[in-house]
Amino acid sequence: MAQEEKNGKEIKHLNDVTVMFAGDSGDGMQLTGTQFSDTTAYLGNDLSTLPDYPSEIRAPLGTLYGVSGFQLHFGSSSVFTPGDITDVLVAMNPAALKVNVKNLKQRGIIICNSDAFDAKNLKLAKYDSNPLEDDSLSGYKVFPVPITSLTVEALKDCGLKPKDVTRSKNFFALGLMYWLFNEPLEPTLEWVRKKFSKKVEIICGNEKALKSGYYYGENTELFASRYKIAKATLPKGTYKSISGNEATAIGLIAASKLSGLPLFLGSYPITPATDILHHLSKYKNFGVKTLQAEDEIAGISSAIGASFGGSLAITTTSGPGLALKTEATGLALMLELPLVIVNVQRGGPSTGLPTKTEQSDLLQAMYGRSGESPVAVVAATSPSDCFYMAIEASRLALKYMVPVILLTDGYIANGAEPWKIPHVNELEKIEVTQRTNPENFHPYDRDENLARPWAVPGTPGLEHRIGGLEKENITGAVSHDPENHDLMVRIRAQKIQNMQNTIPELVVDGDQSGELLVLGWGGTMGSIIEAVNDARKKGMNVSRAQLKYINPFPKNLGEVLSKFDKVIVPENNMGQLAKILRDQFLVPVIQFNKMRGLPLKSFEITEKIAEVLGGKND
Amino acid sequence: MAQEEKNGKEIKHLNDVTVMFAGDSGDGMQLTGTQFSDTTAYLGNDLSTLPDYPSEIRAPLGTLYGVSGFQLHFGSSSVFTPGDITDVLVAMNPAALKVNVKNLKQRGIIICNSDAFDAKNLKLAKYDSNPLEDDSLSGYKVFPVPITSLTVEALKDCGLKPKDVTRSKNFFALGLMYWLFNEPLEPTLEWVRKKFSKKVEIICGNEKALKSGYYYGENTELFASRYKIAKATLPKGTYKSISGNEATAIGLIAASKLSGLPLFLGSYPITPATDILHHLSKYKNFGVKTLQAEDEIAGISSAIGASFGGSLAITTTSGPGLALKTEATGLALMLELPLVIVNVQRGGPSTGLPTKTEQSDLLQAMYGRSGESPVAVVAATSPSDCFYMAIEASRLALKYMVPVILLTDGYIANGAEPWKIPHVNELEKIEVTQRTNPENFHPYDRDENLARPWAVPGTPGLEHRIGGLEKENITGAVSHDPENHDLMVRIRAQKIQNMQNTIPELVVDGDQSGELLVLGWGGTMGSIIEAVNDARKKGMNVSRAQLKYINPFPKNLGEVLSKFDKVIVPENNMGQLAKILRDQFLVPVIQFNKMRGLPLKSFEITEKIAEVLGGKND
Amino acid sequence: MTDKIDVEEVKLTTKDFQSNQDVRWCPGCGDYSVLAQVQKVFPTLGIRKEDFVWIAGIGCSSRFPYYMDTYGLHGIHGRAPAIATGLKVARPELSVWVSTGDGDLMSIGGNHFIHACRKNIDLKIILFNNKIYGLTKGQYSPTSEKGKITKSSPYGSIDYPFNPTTLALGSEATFVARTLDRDTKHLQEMIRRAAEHKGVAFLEVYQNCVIFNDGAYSDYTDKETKPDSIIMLEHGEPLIFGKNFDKGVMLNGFNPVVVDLNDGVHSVNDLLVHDEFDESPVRAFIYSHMTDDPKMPTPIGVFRQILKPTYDQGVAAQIHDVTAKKGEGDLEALLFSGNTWEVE
Amino acid sequence: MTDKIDVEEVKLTTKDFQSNQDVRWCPGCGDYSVLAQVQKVFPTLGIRKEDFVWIAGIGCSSRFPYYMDTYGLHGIHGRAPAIATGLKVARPELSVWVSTGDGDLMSIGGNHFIHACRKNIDLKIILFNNKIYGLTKGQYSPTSEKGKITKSSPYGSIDYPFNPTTLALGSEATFVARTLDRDTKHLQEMIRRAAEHKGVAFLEVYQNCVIFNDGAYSDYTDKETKPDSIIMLEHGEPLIFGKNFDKGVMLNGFNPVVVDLNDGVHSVNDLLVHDEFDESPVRAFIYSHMTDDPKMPTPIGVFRQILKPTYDQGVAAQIHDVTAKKGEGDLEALLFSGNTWEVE
Ligand SMILES: Cc1ncc(C[n+]2csc(CCOP(=O)(O)OP(=O)(O)O)c2C)c(N)n1
Ligand SMILES: Cc1ncc(C[n+]2csc(CCOP(=O)(O)OP(=O)(O)O)c2C)c(N)n1
Ligand code: SF4
Ligand code: SF4
Ligand SMILES: [Mg+2]
Ligand SMILES: [Mg+2]
Repeated sequence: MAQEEKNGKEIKHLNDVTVMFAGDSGDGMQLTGTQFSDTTAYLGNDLSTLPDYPSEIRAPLGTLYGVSGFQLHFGSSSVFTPGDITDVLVAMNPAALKVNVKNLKQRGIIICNSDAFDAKNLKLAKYDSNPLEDDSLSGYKVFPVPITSLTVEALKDCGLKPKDVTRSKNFFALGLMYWLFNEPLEPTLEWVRKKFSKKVEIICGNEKALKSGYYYGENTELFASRYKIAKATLPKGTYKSISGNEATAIGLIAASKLSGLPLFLGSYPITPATDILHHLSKYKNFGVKTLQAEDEIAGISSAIGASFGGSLAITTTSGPGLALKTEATGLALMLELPLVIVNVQRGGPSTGLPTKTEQSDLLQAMYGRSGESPVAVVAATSPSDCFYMAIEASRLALKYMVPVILLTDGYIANGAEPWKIPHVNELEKIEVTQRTNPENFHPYDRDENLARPWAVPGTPGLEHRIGGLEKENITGAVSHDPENHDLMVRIRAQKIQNMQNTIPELVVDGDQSGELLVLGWGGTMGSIIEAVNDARKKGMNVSRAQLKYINPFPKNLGEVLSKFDKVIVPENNMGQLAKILRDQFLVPVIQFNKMRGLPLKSFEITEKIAEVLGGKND
Repeated sequence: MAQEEKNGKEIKHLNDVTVMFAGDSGDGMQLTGTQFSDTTAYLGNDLSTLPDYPSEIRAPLGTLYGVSGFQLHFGSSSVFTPGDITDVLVAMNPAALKVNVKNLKQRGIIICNSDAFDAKNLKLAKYDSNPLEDDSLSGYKVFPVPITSLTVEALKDCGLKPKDVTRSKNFFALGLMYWLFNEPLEPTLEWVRKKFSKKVEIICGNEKALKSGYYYGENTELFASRYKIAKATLPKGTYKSISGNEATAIGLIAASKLSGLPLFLGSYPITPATDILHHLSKYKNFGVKTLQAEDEIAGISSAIGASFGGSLAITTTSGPGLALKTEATGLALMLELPLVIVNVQRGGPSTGLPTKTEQSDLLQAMYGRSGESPVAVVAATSPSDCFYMAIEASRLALKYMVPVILLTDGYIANGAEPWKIPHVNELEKIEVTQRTNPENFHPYDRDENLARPWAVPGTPGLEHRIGGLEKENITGAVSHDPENHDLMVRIRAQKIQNMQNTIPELVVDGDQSGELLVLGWGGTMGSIIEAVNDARKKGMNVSRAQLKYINPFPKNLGEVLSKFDKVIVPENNMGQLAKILRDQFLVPVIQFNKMRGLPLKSFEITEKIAEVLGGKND
Repeated sequence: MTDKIDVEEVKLTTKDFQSNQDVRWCPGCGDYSVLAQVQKVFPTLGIRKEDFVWIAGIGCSSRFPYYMDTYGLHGIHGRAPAIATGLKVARPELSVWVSTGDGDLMSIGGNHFIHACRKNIDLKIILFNNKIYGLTKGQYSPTSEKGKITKSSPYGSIDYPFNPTTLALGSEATFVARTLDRDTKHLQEMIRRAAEHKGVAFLEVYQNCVIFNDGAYSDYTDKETKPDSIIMLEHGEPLIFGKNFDKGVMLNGFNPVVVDLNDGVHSVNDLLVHDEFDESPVRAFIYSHMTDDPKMPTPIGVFRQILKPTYDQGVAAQIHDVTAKKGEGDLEALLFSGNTWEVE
Repeated sequence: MTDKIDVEEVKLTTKDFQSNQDVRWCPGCGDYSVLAQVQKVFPTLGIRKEDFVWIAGIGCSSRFPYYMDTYGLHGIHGRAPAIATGLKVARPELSVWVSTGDGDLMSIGGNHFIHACRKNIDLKIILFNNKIYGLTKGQYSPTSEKGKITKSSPYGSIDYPFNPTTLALGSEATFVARTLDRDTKHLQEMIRRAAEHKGVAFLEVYQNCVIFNDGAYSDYTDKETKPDSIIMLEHGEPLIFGKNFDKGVMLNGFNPVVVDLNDGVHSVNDLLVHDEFDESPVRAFIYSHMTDDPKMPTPIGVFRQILKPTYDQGVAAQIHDVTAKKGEGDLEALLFSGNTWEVE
């Protein structure tokens, strides 16, 4: 931590910082957090974010369950998680303080809106006495700021309604944070001007609030030091900040363009997947057809209809919705039609924790259908990876004429990270042939991958019938023949297995063999990388790999597993991948499981690594 | 095979025989088979049956896909399967012959209705020439009988319409079979008289047809020998022939009586589970409420409502229906309410082979839900075992306040076997306490099994709310607390695991340790017993066990597995139990899998045993 | 409802129906009013507290059971009518209520809804129609007007909306009514009427979602516009409305038309007279379509109430009859029934 | 339907629509007639063979697609309208047909049905209503009469039935018609009318299941009873029926009543005159309820046909409009849109 001076204030240089903005659901914390992230990213830091909001829309003011938070981790080297513990907590009211102080590091900074610490709010937050006045926060650096009154004072000439004035207090807090971290106001001001171009009072209010916050930091004696985080050394290129759901949506559009097929989405809203529907419905000029269906079953059924019709057909959902789609998924696999099912996992079972994350649905995706019904299962590892895996899921579905389930999760779907944007010409085309030649056409004929031909209605001479009853191989006639059924069950399984020939092998980070491999899948990648990096810093020798292809697994997985004495499998569930690994490879993997609705904490994984390595933690 | 003489005809004594009755869907083959079984059972033979009919209701006459069959295996010692290959084939038309001759043993008997072997029917059956006239059947003993004309002749005075006359030809065939196997006509005649008590012509017709068939055997020179199968040495008691679906229905009624709870069934018709609904809807005077719901989701949802209301609540279905019930099953497990889900497995995936059997849904039952959602899974091993497992499923659901999935399959559901009827006082009572004391009541309180209290609406002072959102342990308040969620996920899993304390240990038949164990589950028991018995006869040393409890497994399963060098797991699927065994015990089990929509063939399992034992087959 | 009510025992107050949970709807949400009115009416119904049950699906409105100190079950999206059906059939003596939203009941739950209506299951279904998906943060619903701009329809929705009362009538519901969250007296009256109906009672509440669809019903609730926008249905009364009670609804063939009572041509005698108990559903169907017609006022009140045996009664009666005929089921006899034989 | 039809090309015959599969319904099943009439009408519609698609659920009637030599998809139980919706929205130029049963469409598929009607998706839905579950061997269905004795209701069913046309009207279907399997000419006419309707076309076929519900419609099809039991709706014609054309249907308020044309009191001028194109759905709703009324004849024919933009057109139009305004989507531009920054 280097130091320097600016305006008489000491400037400390930090490697990385985790900030939590917290307040009532109506306090605009998500917006504040997003603005801070954007500016930070713009400055060249790497970062990772985690919005965390209640399942109520506007929970009553001041309550503990009504607290909405936005966590942000940024730094000068690669950042992989939104941070295990926070360095700086911005708390707009007592409830926000109470809920989030648990996760603040010792000697961490608390900036709070002292105006909100009145008797009523303290009671709602179940504080017996005012924490700003008793010594319960003595382990932290506390900066009480009368944010509400300062904002009211600053905005008095903007002509805003009183309600809108107090609503602007989040911008005061944001301004103060910009000052604290030495960041410019301009990107946010520009955004405000564009967004509210027709509402001068709002522009005035936001600008004044932001600047007051900034100058408050500059001018008061409260803060002895400011912080600066050097630019990260990211690869050259054009970047933007992207959330997983947005990346999925854009990835699907890209797949549509790359394959030359029109995109059809049949979906029913469900947290945390709905944003994909929102995003896709904006892109009508890409020919995207979005159908908000009456339920999940209609969502997938309509996608099956569209797939029969020759579209790149998609359905998006989350756990309980995937459960409703199981019967129709079975139909799609029997019809051997391409279909992409995006499942944004959330805390289960049942309605569970709808706004929280969990790697809840791997087993459902693998096995949750009647009969022998293998489908391809792939997973994205980070917000921007959703873009690539959406393309990849589409490619596999189209090439093998099968349903593919893409698993993301609430954390990577809502979280954001800087993304080095690829150029279209860097993306691989998706080759698709729709059959037009009537000669020798058989609906369940097989190509070298065992895929059947895709002959879409409207094509002369290829009229044929498909359906959910068992089909005779090649001809596609309804068949109850015992041997044919046995054959078809095996063909459908083999088709999925054949994908091993086109999917990439698993890449191990670190030594290619040794004592310990940490093997994760999907959205835990960030936590695992940080944990492994940390363990290495502490002198432990540990390798790492992250699975993105689960059905089938990469070809070399068995070999990789055989090269390590021990394998830890950290999962945000009870050990679903572990089950599949044991089944397929008979290896006694070591499970690490947490079901807290939150990303795994790196330090806990590091501890586990140390434990397994026999306390080699120094 | 001993011999004796009667009426100048030689009588051969056989140990066991497999007969197949086959004809058009409208030929009454199911009835004929059932009558023959009943009489055979009545004579004291052990037996096992397998109806096999097309998924069309009345497929066009004479077609290959329209053939309806009824297979019956009976003998003087224990009979466990409907027979791998048939000894006697009764074929009412060329299609029936063509479809079933494949499965007839060399030198087996064919009795066929020669009247039906006309040009039209031969063409429909895709015969180029008449098999009764060419030498294609020279490997069999063929007895062509002009059944239609003989029936018409015999019935001319009964006053039946011509259509009804020819319809009676199945009774001619039945009579002939009675003669051939030395069985009395009386039981069938009695049944006819009771069933058609008000229709004298029909009684006349059936009686004449039956007797003519019998006397035809007696009087013609066609048959040189008759057969007799000695009584089986079954345990003393009162018996009846029972199918799996009937046994399930009666078992559920028994569970209702044994627990003192009213029975509620919410169901939607689906093959091959519908008969359970049919049976239960007959027993209104047992207070059984059956709701034919609008769909499977409403079926299970209504059962959840009834369970909340204090009933023993049931839903019944088959594969695609189970798929539709997954979301609501997750709700039931989150609500921690008792619920029995009976799934009669059929050939999948999707609509698949709706009238055929398969062990298709084990993985779906285990894992087919969103989130971490363990439920209990049990399976019945034979038609009569459905009775006991229906009681057992109810007992577990009520004791642990969880959903329990009972897996049967199309084969044991439709097949029948003699059942030694238990007396009510031999059945264990099911203890149930519904909470009435308001003191210290907490909806998610835990008893020693971790079950929560069942407090039903209408009980004063216990008003409370339950729901699908995660609940705080003990209090049941909605909770998004991370640690509580982790705890609850583990509690729900532990509750299922705790059942190990009350379920029976796995019993191994044969040596308790050794080179080879054949381990099956559910409805393959009969095939496996026959296979193992056969292997032993051939000098192989092999042990055998059949799982009825799959989640959780019996406590001693791990130990049992460790006692054998090799384990063969025969399944009527791609290896679903094998997956779970490998996952839980890391043992490299040897799979034996067939997906033909039919019960496994014992001889194939025997061959597998021999192969694994290194050709010790003598 | 219990057959015998011990009136002494039932002395309940609003407080008895308030659960210990904080109510978590947005400040200003119309749901608060429904909750308050239910809590006012319930103590007066002569039903034991423990005999009330609320069943819900998923949505803001479906959180209702948590706030009522009765038995309650917060189920899964759309399935509340099916869960409630099972409970009611199993326990016909309970008073079973469903709280649901326009997404929950009209979108994913449509099938269970129409079947509950068809079967005339004695449920009280309260639809909180805010014409939007609240809990999932603002997508259009099957009751949203065509062209609605929401997060999932940024260029305007293409769907035509359902009219919930029309669908209820198409499904043969025996009680169909509509009320407004803001008209607390009327809301109370409709809750009472629903409670008292024996059979499926469908009550649509026009409910304002302040966050995602604020003002959807302001025409019907604002003092200024209300008199000309709605018409209050009163049994036996002619259909009159307007600020000065000078407009009426008359039938032209089977089409309703608005007439001016001051035009010198039309008088009160020309007007349609409301009959809640009309056996024919056509009248109610006409009212229902007035809602969709911008030229007509929107009817509020009881569209129709007819009586026919309920499904749950039917099930119980059949069990009673069969038992009377066959005698109570004897398990031992059942086990040993049919074709049995002895093995010695 | 394709925009441009090259009439030269389209010279189709019945045979062109017969697939190579044996038809596997029971001998005598009413389904045969529907198949035959469809195969007669299809060649005459001016639509290319390859542009027809049949989508079905599960049931005897749902096996229909296998027997038509067009594109076809035999889906899962109840979901045909949803599958068809996706296909039609993706490919509005196709002529998309749904064959379905009373269990498939009215029971498990109820929700998709009412939503397809509501959205006015340009599908042709042919309901084979045999008032029974055929394929699962004879359970009562949602259209079976109350008290029906079947395998799942040995003491008589307790459910009240749906009237499919009522439900369709409650869901705002734009074309609602009914016909009889046995009246082949009328059946052909109705198939043609459904084909020609732009929007959701709901055609109920009274279909006889010879095995499990034989004679369900014999009153309507037997020469003797037919004239007094049904009334053929003809646009612009008064509602007359009876063996001697001596009975008519008159409106009393909004309730239909039967009058005797020979009673000296009533004449043809008193009768309701059919108007297929009446904008108001009330008329059709009245017809629909005549079905349920034992005193009234059962209407056969087109109850209603109105035109409003279809959903699939709407989707296409919106894409067209947005594209016209914004220009065709450019992936490269999309990727690089929003707040971007450079890392050097
Ligand atoms: C199976 C399933 N699908 C989707 C959802 C997501 N979801 C929850 S509530 C809701 C709709 C809410 O709208 P509405 O029923 O109108 O209730 P409101 O919130 O407006 O009161 C949706 C789509 C879910 N919880 N479960
Ligand atoms: C999910 C699911 N549930 C149930 C079934 C069983 N099933 C098949 S067809 C059918 C009903 C058939 O009745 P209907 O739709 O009236 O057709 P019909 O056979 O009478 O023409 C049922 C319940 C199924 N195939 N799938
Ligand atoms: S989002 Fe709307 S409906 Fe939901 S609680 Fe808030 S105001 Fe009420
Ligand atoms: S069962 Fe009935 S509906 Fe089905 S094919 Fe046979 S006659 Fe037709
Ligand atoms: Mg709503
Ligand atoms: Mg039917």
